[in-house]
Amino acid sequence: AELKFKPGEDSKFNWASFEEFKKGHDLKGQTLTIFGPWRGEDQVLVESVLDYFRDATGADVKYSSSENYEQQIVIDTQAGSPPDVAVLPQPGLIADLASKGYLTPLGEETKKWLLDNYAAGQSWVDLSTYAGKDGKKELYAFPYKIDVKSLVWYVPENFEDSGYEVPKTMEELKALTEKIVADGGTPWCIGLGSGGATGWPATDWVEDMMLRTQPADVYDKWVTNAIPFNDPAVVGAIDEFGWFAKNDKNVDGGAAAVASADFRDSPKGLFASPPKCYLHHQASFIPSFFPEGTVVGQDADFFYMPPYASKPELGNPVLGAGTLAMITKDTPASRAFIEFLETPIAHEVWMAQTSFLTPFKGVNKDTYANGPMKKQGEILLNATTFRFDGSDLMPGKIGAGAFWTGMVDYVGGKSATDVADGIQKAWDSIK
Amino acid sequence: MIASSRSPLVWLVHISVILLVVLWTLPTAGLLISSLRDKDQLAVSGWWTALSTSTQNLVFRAPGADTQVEKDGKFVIAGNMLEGQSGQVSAFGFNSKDPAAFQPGQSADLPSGEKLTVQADGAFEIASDKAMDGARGQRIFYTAAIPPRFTFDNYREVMRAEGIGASFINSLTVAIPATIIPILVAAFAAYALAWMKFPGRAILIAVVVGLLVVPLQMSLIPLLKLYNGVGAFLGVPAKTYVGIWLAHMGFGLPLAIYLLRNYMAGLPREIMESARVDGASDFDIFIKIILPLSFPALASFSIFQFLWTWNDLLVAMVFLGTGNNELVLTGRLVNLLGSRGGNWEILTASAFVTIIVPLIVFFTLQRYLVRGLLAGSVKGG
Amino acid sequence: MQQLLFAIITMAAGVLACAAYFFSTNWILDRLFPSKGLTGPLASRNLRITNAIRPWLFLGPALFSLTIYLIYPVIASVWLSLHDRAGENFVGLNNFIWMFNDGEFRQSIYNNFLWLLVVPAAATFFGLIIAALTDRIWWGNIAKTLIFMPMAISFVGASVIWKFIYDYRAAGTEQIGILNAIVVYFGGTPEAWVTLPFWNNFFLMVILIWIQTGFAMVILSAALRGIPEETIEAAVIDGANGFQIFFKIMIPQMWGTIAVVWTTITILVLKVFDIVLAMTNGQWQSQVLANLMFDWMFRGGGDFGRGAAIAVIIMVLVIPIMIWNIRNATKEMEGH
Amino acid sequence: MAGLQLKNIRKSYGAVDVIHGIDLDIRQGEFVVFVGPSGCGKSTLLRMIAGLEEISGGEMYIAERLVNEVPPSQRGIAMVFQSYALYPHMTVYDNMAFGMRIAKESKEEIDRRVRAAADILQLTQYLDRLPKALSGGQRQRVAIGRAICRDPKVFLFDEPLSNLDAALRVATRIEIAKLNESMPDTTMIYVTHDQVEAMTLADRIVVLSAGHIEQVGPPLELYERPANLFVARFIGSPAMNIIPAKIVGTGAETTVELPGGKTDVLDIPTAATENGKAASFGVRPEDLRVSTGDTFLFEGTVAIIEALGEVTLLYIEGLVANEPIIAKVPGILDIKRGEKVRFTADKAKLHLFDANGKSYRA
Amino acid sequence: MAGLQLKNIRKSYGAVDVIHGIDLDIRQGEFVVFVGPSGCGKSTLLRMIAGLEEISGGEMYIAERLVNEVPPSQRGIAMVFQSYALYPHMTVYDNMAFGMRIAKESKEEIDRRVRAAADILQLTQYLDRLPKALSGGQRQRVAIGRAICRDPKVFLFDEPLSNLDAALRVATRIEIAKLNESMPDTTMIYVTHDQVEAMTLADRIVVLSAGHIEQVGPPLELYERPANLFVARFIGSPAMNIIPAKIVGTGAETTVELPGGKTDVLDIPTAATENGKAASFGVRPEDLRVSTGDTFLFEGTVAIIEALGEVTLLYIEGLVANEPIIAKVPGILDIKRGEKVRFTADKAKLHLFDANGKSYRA
Ligand SMILES: Nc1ncnc2c1ncn2[C@@H]1O[C@H](COP(=O)(O)OP(=O)(O)OP(=O)(O)O)[C@@H](O)[C@H]1O
Ligand SMILES: Nc1ncnc2c1ncn2[C@@H]1O[C@H](COP(=O)(O)OP(=O)(O)OP(=O)(O)O)[C@@H](O)[C@H]1O
Ligand SMILES: [Mg+2]
Ligand SMILES: [Mg+2]
Repeated sequence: AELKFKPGEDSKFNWASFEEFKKGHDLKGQTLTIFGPWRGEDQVLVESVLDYFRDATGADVKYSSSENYEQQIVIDTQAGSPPDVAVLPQPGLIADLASKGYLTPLGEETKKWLLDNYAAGQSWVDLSTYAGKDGKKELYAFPYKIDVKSLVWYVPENFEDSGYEVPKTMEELKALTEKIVADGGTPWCIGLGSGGATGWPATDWVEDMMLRTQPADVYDKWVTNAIPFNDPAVVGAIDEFGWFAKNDKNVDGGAAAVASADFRDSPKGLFASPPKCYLHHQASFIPSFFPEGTVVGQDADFFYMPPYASKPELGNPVLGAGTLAMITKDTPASRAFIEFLETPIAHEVWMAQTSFLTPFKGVNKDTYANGPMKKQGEILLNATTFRFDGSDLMPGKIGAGAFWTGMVDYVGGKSATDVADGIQKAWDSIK
Repeated sequence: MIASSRSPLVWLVHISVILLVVLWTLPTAGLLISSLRDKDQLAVSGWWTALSTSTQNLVFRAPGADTQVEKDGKFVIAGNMLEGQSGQVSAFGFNSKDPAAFQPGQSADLPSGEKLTVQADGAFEIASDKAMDGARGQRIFYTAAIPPRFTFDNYREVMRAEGIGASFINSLTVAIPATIIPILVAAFAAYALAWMKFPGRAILIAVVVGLLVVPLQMSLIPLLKLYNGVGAFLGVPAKTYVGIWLAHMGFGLPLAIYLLRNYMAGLPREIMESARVDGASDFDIFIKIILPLSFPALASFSIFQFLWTWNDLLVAMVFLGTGNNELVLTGRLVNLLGSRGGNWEILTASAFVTIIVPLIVFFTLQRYLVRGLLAGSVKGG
Repeated sequence: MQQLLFAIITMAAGVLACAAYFFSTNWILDRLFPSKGLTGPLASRNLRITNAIRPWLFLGPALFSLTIYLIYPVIASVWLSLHDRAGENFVGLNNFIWMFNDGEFRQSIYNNFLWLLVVPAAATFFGLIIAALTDRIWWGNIAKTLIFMPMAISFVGASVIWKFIYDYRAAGTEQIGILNAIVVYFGGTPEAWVTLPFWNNFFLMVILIWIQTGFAMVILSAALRGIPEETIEAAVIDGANGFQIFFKIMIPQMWGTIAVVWTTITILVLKVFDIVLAMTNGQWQSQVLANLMFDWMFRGGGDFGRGAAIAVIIMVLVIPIMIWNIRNATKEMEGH
Repeated sequence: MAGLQLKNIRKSYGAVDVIHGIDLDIRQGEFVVFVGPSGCGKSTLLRMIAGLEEISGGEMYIAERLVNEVPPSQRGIAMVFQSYALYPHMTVYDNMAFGMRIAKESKEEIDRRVRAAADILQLTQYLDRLPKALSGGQRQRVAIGRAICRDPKVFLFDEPLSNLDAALRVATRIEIAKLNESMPDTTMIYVTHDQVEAMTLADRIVVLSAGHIEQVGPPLELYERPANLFVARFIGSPAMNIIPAKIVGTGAETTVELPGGKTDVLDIPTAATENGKAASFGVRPEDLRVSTGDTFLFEGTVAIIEALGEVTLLYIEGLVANEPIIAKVPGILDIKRGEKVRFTADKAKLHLFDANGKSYRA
Repeated sequence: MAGLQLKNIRKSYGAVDVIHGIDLDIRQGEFVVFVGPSGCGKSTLLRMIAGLEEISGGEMYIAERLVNEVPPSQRGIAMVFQSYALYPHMTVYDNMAFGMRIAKESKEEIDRRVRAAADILQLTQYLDRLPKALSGGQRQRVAIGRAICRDPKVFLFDEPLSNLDAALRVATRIEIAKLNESMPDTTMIYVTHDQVEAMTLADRIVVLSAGHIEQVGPPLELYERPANLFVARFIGSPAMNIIPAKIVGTGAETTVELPGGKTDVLDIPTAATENGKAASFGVRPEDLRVSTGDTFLFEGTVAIIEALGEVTLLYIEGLVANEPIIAKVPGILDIKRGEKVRFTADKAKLHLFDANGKSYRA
């Protein structure tokens, strides 16, 4: 296929890395099957990156995705016909695959590369290290394509019209919330609805609050259940979220609407006339659900979900998520693909288009397609603490089950303690 | 049959059917209308409002300063907010707090000093004495009566998806044999279970009923393992069309056998006997008597089997694969949706694209649900 | 073009191979044990042999694929249900013990019973009514096609539709869900329908009823048309009105088919999970067994032991229906 | 008056015309029998009267009311179908009780009437059976029982006795006759192929042929004075012998010449204009007597002798090619095959038809 | 020899015994007619011969071969079903051709035979129709056509003519007789309710009653010498008059006393032991003659007169309560209702049965 950016043409790309990779790999006649979560627009984008791999190696790359990719990968690995490379957004699921022995360790070299080249390298290595079938901990995954979750979206002009300022601390954010209410407006749009996954946006809130009220190691203990889910620290974080979401005045539609409003629809309230809300907490991907023609940076903008001024020791924690590539069938081609991901060009090509953030320090930040992306990239790079989405780290039954359900129950009226107790009970049952 | 039918009851029937049809089509109508709407409208107004002129609060961003023209010493940015569409502006404003502050024709003083005038037909003019600056254009809030507006963009997008034609053929290649083969196999089995004598017949019928309940998901992993094993043994790919036909057959068989047996058991015994006396073997009877007389049952089951295989995604993904050469239509369409779902405009449009073939099948096969197929065959009862 | 050709060839080959099986085995059987034209003990012996073999020839492919595609997985499920999450270590009945202590499981059983009570009855009822009403009106086929449509809409489509029906917006704002729009129009306050515990079960059931009515309608239409016209004429002469004919003449004669439809939908209800998955994923106390099984099977790597244990329970639930069907079949076979 | 009027009734199935315009007046309480060859439209006509078949043309009145558009249930009829049309899912009892239950009769009344009908039809021991466990004749009896249990204005019977044995047939026929007598206001229309039934039951017989009426009249009239060749041949069994003849003398009596040259004189007046025309000379087998004397109608060779017990049938050849003349003579005769026999007959029982088949007896 | 042997054949449906052990030998080429009241098991027996009904007990041989387990298709039979059993989805032509197509006859042969059969049965113009567009009689003819198209060893007919009109019935009956003659090796078994059919067609008649054989014999024998009361009553229409009597004199001739005291002498020898026993005195309606003289069998009052044209039926009351004696006298008599009439009959035609119904005529 036609390469998106002609090699050598635009000097902001690191073409040298491409040429070097090209020299080192010849996979003509081989096939590489990749199974990933990207569909729709994302699929077009990932194909554009894969074109470079094809071009460099001559391999036949087959990318496929599925709506039920979780189910699909379980079936395929279990039945013995996995793809060569799988890309998944859920460390919990990866851990499970690793523990069943379906993954190939990436080896020390890759580990070293991550430590050296990724910002906050250790946390990425930790994220990608799992216990194998034999119980030995090894690096099994390669993080590629990151989303920043600690973002609050707003419409600058609406702020201007009302004279609001972007808050710098959590205290300010709360004050702003109250001020908007006092002005007769509704500060937040929150929607947890997501069909079968309803509830997950709330987990991001709770995780962000965890990172802003507790040290990172508490967070780590929390996601591994080293401290119980109903620990006061966790309950506190849930209630922090509750402060925003469980107050009818604070959210568009009142608290009752939170659970059923679709997360894809709820940001649209920012752009209504008159605005239905002024603030929306969501990850970096959300602009694809803004009304058509919305230009980020002009019609909408974001700010970093601020930390408490009262807890300066916690610094600027960043919550994120992302996809991790792993080898499910050990072939030269799959090895080569992981190596390909280590080249700057594999990141830059996607960066130069849309919705791609990377902690790779070796890329040229100027290849980010626009200001807002660059700004997000910087948030990522400036993070004093980076933590992966906790619910994705928890076992599937919790992180993609009890936690979601619990959050729905919570906004539905249950107390934080009850909810946390319930989730802990579920966690106990799968131990 | 019955000669006169001009009774109030007939009207009652018509009215009830209309009512039921309306009830049943209402959701689908919603889907259809939604698929013809602009994607942003979907989330903000009910689909039924799309049919009538509606009053909407809208925001328009005027072009930036670089489009200003100097006219009589004034700098003017002008244009039309409705962008060629029809509509009637009833109020406008520039502040999000008060989006309907002005009447059309009035001019409003913007905080930055410019004058904003909006006409009822959507024409606006921002005039300033001095040159304007800033790349960001002015937001204009307006309230307008907008007549129904539909677009085929969603369909265009769906139809333009790469490889959709190939997927269409793939789907047919899966669905047609996966409909015919199980029917053939099930019909033979149903005949045996309905009209042939052999030990264990009742048990087999019960087993068939019992197997109706086996959840598909349970079977996927053991079967795929088996496929991989057989594929490796024979040195062929594990995921083939034959494989998926057989899979669809396996999953569809219990219902097929169950439905067909029930129907065949109800055919008049004398006809079969008569054929037997005429020298026909079981095979002849099946082919020449049972099959033609079972057409209504065969047709109704084919409709369903076709539909399931056509709309199936899971089995196809598992047993056929997800590559470009094998991807079925449903798979192709699902891939159009973003990673996080939610492209409802695509969903709605693709729902209608996929529905067409099953509806054609339904319409063609419905003709075989004939009345009086057995009329004149036997007397008695 | 080439692909089309390939497709046509594969399709024809597949179908012909299947047909060839039946013709050839039958032909071989007749060749191996001829009885036509023969007399004496040899003929009777051959006859007995062919009579004993032929049913199995007819049933062969069906039994073969049922065994591979369904029976084998059933056995595998039972085996898995006695093992741990990776399917490796034997755990006895632990999975079942866990299950019965699990609140969510009990909730699912309860909900499933609600579903079993309502959906098959309602879908069969509507299917029957529609089949009967549309049977003799000139635009009946059009009406049926419209009512059949939900069946043909892919599942994703259906969930979008119903999302737009049950959608909830805060009171005072414009409702985009038609149900709430109607409620508001008549002066009520909008509700987040799918989040109302207990009642949300019914809102989900409506979706399945909406879909499955088409199934019931098609099958029952075929049965309806199989009723001997004369019996209806006789009832007309006997002075029966439309309702009496329907309830006393038609329904009893279709009873077998009604039972089949009802059984089929009942079993489908036991298996249904897509609706729940897409609409609520079992939240707000709307969990059902199949979705619970799906959850345990595949979410986050899956726990095959527990998933299979739930599947086993689903299969056990069908046993009463099996027994009932055996009885029906034996009863009706007395006539043959 | 609750009679039945048919005015130019027509019926076609698509392009096939089945009934070609029938005019018929049936008085209230009359017993009318439809006869005619298989496929001539008897069942169709009956079904039109019942309202089961749409009327393609013409008008039908029941009790002075135009019923073309009236549904069957409101015509006040009961019908026995040629193909029984029993309700397969109901027992014999329920089959018979159904109509009364619909009419909301009391339980006791239903029971009484069902048992009475079952008794008449010798069905009592089968009341609990389903139709599929009955023999053909038993099914037919249930169908009859179903009709006679009810109390309609008009009874329609379509070959109700065809599957019954002789004894039962006679018994049932008598029951139907009694029924008819006991309900003088009830009109009965009856289709049969059995001459005896037609003759014994009918007040009037309607002879149909290919969708139109050939003759309507009381049984004996039809038998004695058939209006045309068709009726002459149709009524009576074996059928009337028809011999092609030529009119050679006209007047108060007519002289005809039979094939072979023998002339006979019939006491039928004909106009002189008929002289020389071809005609058909008819005589019923049972009216033929073996003549030992010199006066005879014709003579022929006995080809076949069928001894039926009470009577003997003689098949006579030699007069009309390929169509033997049949004589039905009482008892068992000592006539042998191949013998030449002379026959004579009562003058009043001879028939003569013109070339179009119309009878010369006005 | 391709005959048919039935040895103690039994049939039961669950608890209901329908056939109670039938022994019957049918020679190859014989034409056997089964008669018997409705529901006596004729169809069942026929269906067992065809192999459609399992044999609950006993043995059946066709052409010396035990066929209990042989499927219908291999018994070499053709059958006309009482309920037609046409293939609803095939045209008349295809219905008739079906059997031959199965037997892989050549196209021309099939066409020839179908057309020949259609011709005989007057179905030619309906060959392209589906059964549902046929009249009852036409359907029945198709069913017959289907059987005669084929070339079986044994023909089974279950009331094949019951829906046909008299003329067609006679014609078809004659065709069947011809068929029988033209195929001297083919055995035919025929169920009918029509006495005439039974009498004219049968080489032997089998009279069945409630699942067993009452008498087997050539038609005239059955008519003239019924073995028992059942056969006596069953054969002949109207049925034989049975008058309860008492034997008052025995010897070479028997004297009986009728109700009312009149005694008659019959030329039937009885043993002296029979003296004083109750017996049944029988005489056929057609054997009764109106007596004008003093010698008469009995006298009674005319209750009903049925004039059927060729004959007249007199219903006589006064002798047996509630059961009129019927006399069938030729022609039309000038006897009126209520008149007292005396009857006489040929001595040789009188019958006498003992208390168990057995005939005294050996
Ligand atoms: N399935 C059945 N179960 C019980 N009894 C049955 C069944 N089928 C038939 N019978 C009974 O068996 C007896 C014989 O039936 P069959 O059909 O042989 O009579 P048939 O002599 O042919 O009478 P017909 O002249 O009325 O046709 C009847 O009394 C009938 O009620
Ligand atoms: N649906 C139809 N389409 C065309 N012709 C038909 C249809 N139904 C009946 N006929 C024809 O109409 C004619 C009259 O049929 P009908 O049943 O009234 O005859 P019938 O007098 O009752 O004969 P039978 O004594 O044999 O029962 C027949 O010739 C038949 O073939
Ligand atoms: Mg008829
Ligand atoms: Mg019978």
